[in-house]
Amino acid sequence: MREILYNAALNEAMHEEMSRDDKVYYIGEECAEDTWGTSTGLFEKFGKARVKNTAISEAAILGSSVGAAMAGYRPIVNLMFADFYVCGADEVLNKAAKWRFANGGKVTIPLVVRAPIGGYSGLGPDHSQCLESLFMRTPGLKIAIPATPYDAKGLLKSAIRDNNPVIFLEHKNLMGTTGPVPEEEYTVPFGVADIKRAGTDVTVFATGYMVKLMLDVSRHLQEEKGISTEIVDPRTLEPLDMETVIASVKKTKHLVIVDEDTKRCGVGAEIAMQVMENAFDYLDAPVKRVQAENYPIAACSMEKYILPQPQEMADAVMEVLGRSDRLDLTGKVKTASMV
Amino acid sequence: MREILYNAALNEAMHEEMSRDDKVYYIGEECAEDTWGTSTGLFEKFGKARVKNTAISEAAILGSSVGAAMAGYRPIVNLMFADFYVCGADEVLNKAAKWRFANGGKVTIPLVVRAPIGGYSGLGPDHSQCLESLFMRTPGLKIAIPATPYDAKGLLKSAIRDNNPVIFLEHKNLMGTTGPVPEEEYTVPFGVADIKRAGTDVTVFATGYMVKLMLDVSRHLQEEKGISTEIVDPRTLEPLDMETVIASVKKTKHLVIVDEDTKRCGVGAEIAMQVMENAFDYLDAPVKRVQAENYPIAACSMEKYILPQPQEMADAVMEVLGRSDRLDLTGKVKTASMV
Amino acid sequence: MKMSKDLMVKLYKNMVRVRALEEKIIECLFAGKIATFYHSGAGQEAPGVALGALLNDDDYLYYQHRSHGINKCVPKGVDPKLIIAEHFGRATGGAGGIAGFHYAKPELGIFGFAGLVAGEITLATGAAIACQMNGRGQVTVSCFGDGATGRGTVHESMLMASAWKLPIIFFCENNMMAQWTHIKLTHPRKEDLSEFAHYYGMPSATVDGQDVIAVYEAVKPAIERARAGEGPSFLEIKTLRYAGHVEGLPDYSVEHQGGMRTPEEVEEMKKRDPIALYQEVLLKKNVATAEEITKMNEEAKAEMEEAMRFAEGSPWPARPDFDKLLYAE
Amino acid sequence: MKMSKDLMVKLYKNMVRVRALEEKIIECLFAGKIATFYHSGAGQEAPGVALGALLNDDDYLYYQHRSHGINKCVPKGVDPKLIIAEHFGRATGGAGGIAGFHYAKPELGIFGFAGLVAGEITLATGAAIACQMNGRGQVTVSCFGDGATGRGTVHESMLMASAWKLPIIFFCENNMMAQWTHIKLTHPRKEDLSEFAHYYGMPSATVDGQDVIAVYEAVKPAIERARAGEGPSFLEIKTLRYAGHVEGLPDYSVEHQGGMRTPEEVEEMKKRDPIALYQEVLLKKNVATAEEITKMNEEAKAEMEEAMRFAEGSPWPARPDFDKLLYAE
Ligand SMILES: Cc1ncc(C[n+]2csc(CCOP(=O)(O)OP(=O)(O)O)c2C)c(N)n1
Ligand SMILES: Cc1ncc(C[n+]2csc(CCOP(=O)(O)OP(=O)(O)O)c2C)c(N)n1
Ligand SMILES: [Mg+2]
Ligand SMILES: [Mg+2]
Repeated sequence: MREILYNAALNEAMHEEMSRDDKVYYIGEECAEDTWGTSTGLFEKFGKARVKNTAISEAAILGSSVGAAMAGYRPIVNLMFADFYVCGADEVLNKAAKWRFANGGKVTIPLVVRAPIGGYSGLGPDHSQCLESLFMRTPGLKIAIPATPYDAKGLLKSAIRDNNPVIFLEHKNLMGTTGPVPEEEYTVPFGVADIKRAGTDVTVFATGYMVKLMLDVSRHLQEEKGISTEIVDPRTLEPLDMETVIASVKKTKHLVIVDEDTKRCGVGAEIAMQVMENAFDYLDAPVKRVQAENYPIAACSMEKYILPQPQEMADAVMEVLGRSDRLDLTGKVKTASMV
Repeated sequence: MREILYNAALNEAMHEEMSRDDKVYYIGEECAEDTWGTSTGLFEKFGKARVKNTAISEAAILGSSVGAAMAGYRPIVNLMFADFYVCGADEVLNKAAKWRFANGGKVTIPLVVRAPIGGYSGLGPDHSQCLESLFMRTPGLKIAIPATPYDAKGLLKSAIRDNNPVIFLEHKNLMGTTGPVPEEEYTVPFGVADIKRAGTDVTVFATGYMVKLMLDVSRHLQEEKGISTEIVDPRTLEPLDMETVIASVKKTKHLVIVDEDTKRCGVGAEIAMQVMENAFDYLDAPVKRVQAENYPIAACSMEKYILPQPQEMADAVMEVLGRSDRLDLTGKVKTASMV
Repeated sequence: MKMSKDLMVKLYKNMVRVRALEEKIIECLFAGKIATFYHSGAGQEAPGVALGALLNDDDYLYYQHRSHGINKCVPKGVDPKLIIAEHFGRATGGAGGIAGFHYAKPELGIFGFAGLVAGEITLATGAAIACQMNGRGQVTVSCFGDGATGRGTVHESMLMASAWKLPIIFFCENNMMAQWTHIKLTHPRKEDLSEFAHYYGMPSATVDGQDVIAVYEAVKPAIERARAGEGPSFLEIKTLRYAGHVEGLPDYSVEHQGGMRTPEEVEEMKKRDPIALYQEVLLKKNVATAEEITKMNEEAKAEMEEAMRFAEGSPWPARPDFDKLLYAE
Repeated sequence: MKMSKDLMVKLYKNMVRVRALEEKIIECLFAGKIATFYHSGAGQEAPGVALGALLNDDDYLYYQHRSHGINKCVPKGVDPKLIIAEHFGRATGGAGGIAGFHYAKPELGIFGFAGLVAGEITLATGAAIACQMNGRGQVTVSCFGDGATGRGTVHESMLMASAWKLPIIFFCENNMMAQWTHIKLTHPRKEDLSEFAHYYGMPSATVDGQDVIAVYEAVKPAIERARAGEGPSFLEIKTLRYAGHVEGLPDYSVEHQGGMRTPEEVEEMKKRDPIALYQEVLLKKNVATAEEITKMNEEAKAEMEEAMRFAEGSPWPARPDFDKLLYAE
């Protein structure tokens, strides 16, 4: 199969879906020239009626998209940075998420909010967040978080066709990664986890960029310590395929959760809780979580103290297995990093 | 000791602290005539320079308060409804919470955001939220959630004196409840949980209005089933007194978490996770959580399907203890409710 | 402007229908039949009624909390039964009883209102994007109060509408009060809120909102302009709120803030009652006789009595499939 | 307006210091010594320099991302060492190395800038509340770009400032570009952003931002007005951004959108370079000789070279006590 970049995969999905359905339009600040290279050719092909470059006004961008969605369109918002949702928080967290429910299901809101996430570039607290748990704590949103070019394209196509608001979390540090993507039409369904690596000793629930890092860490764990990890990538956090997670945990009896968003009230706690609720007796050890520490994301050289590091992932696996030896990853698995 | 209302306790704290320190001012929409009766006499006493009624502009109210705080004042914002924070989300979640950290600790932000929370009044999704976990997932905020008039006054005084942004979650359905409050000056320190009922069989971590409901439920559990619950009220969620929680769990071996905010990625998952991390081997059964279901808060008669009900609390206690009999609370413990 | 007799009669009927529905809702509220709350719009019947007469079914209308939109939605064609049943929290209500004080009727371009003031305005702007892209001459009307103009969403929406020449009318009912706060205390421009439109380069006008014909005449060209693709307009409708902010709570505005709004002023207001004023017009122009007016008044009351009975007789909603309410297929 | 020779020289020195610091930072960025990014403000030196000459230490100044505020902070007295060391991420930086591109200096009324455009404006409004309550004649200047005026926070802040007559100057540097988007595409009023102030009833002016004296003369009365308790003002400073939005990325604005900004236009702009224009003034008015000018230029470069060496020689920050950074005692 051909290999393409993650941002090119996103771009293909945009081209295909905008060609397929003329109710789809694309809106945002600089969406005609997206910083992450996902917009190539759209403005030229679809013109300004369907590629709408806006003023700096996130509330209007997000709110108008909810309104247009209720009126029959299928807007795709490009937020430039996921962090900027906060300037239209009411529009995302109340309008997009709740308006259908609050009106007795009488309206539908087919909306995609493309939100580039993630740290490891030293950009500091307002340009590095992941925000999974913020959106997860908000019923009414769907949440996709692709880890590979294949998932990026397939999930984005599904998101655009979905009749609900979808928060689409694309990782900035994955934009330049490549992977196999078929030439033929396909979609990736929501709510179906993908086992990114099969294994037997410990289940690792990992999302987005963490999947990539964890794959590297797992290789070392296997080669150097003979530990077989099973990496479960949920691909969407709502709907969430807990069945696959729980089946894996029942098999391995151990669970580590690796997620880049802030730890407190985060994805880790929620997944662990659901496992406790559904498979408590299968757990041979307490679940461990590797997530961003409970601080804002510091910039520059201090970011590394806050964001999950490969070494912590390896340590967590060893610890959950009750192993007292250590896998030293110094110099072996690198995160993208500017410093 | 004299007994006074929860809203009167808040009002006393405001009067005392505004008299004590002329850097304290009060700002918000209609804060001169607060709907919940907590502002009585302030406008008359302190005048419009220190009781600032504003236009409908939550971003300016919250943002200006952060700015004034950095410039040496100690603003108290009244949000009218906690839900309205969302119109100034950037100002709370990024500015108040992060600005100090992001600037290397060079500034301080002594700010209190008084945010009336809670459901059980049928007011629907935008006037009923609790939002504990939203603020908990945001490092940099402190969070108080008083359950009694005593705590309301003592915590508010501490909040006003704190040099950090404090989200002060006061429950609308507690405003009209009474309790003992000393005439003399006192404060309630942050980060010290209060055992609202001592017990031996099961620990119940409960917050805000849930403490009140759980006290009633516990009485019935004791009288009708001989079950002794220990109710731990954290009083502040950041700082969080996990020591008291864990000590209680080590004693009772069972934990139920009762919190009114939405379940997913919520307080329940976080507390359970921390207990798993610190006292896994003491748990005789999986932790149970009783929280709002993962939907917006429906209005009118449908609210009861979403918000935690006393019956569920009793059921959770019985279940965590492995009891197959049932305590039927029909007609025994009533929530405030309009329908 | 020449208006047909039919139209003039329709405007009257709708004004009294709106008032009768509101009175019925308040009666039920105080009788304990309605669980939530109500924001009376008495005195503000004219603006929405004029609007309703100018909008097509497929035009979009965003209403706000004041009078829970009945002054706009009833004239646009929403059945009062659906509104009152929602206030009763019944399954037959316009949101199936889950909302209690708002309701949607997508077939009529009506999508409910937000619990947060000025929350609908960006949504309305999006409806106007849809109108523009449809290219069928539809328009959107975004209604909000003077207080709502405090929020940044109004600025962002007007900027977007103006940059893209969206077919939208920003319809601001200025009753001078935001909850209990007089606009003089929060807004720099005491007189004309319509000046707000200046910067956005959109036409604007200040209209006497107690005169239903005046509102009709001001709205008409704005709508025509929008339908013709010439862009947005702003209308400031100066109007009067007789009641306090919300039924059941005192009207602090008359007590506080140095008499910003005195009880005498409120009594004075009532002399410019839009229904009474319009009755005079109808009589003077021989559009209707006193008897016909009385008859219309009574018909309106009877209709709302009937609507209330419908609501009372409607079933409480069963526990719905919340997942289906939350997510569409 | 009569200006002392000293003041005129100071303005020149600060303009060349600002430019030299920026050039040094960009040099270090491309040499890989700086980890984050930089938003060049070349061409926009004059506005902040004029401002700096009029503000006291205890006045508050909120800067924005453009030139990372060096055009305002250096003239207000911030040591360039602290700025460049922060960009190097070192412990000696103005945020101890944790920020990388912003810095605070509370003793000079400077509190950093926000990662989110127009995020500081509400904060600045709060600083103005503090100024007003202090009653000592302090003022606050809130700086932002033309693009920032798209956000609702600007509206909310100006409304509050106007209602309460806060001592604040809204200082809008209009370089016609927001990232890669020309203001013509998003703002209805092509010409004067200063009309934005009209609704708020605050005085406003449009000023030639390439002429440091003109800016000084426009800012002075606004500041005096604020100090005297007469309320806020709005200033639109028309200025020029030579570079693209951010160093390292192409300037899409010159490629896209129907030539909204052509390479020729950018070259044309440079003919109105504020430093070159001011040199002429200094020479013509005999304030400085060509030699003196050259000397000042070289001193500025030397100062920034020295500052860079200071930064390079500074230690990386140790892992701090993050809890202390997060919460004050
Ligand atoms: C964001 C937000 N802030 C505050 C409120 C509380 N509130 C409800 S209505 C209202 C006053 C609205 O005034 P205006 O827009 O003039 O409408 P009117 O009630 O006069 O019709 C306020 C402050 C709210 N619902 N949402
Ligand atoms: C809320 C928010 N939206 C978007 C951005 C991305 N962004 C950074 S600077 C900028 C352009 C700002 O334009 P302007 O205010 O005119 O300032 P200039 O760069 O021209 O000095 C944009 C869109 C951001 N940082 N924050
Ligand atoms: Mg009003
Ligand atoms: Mg600009």
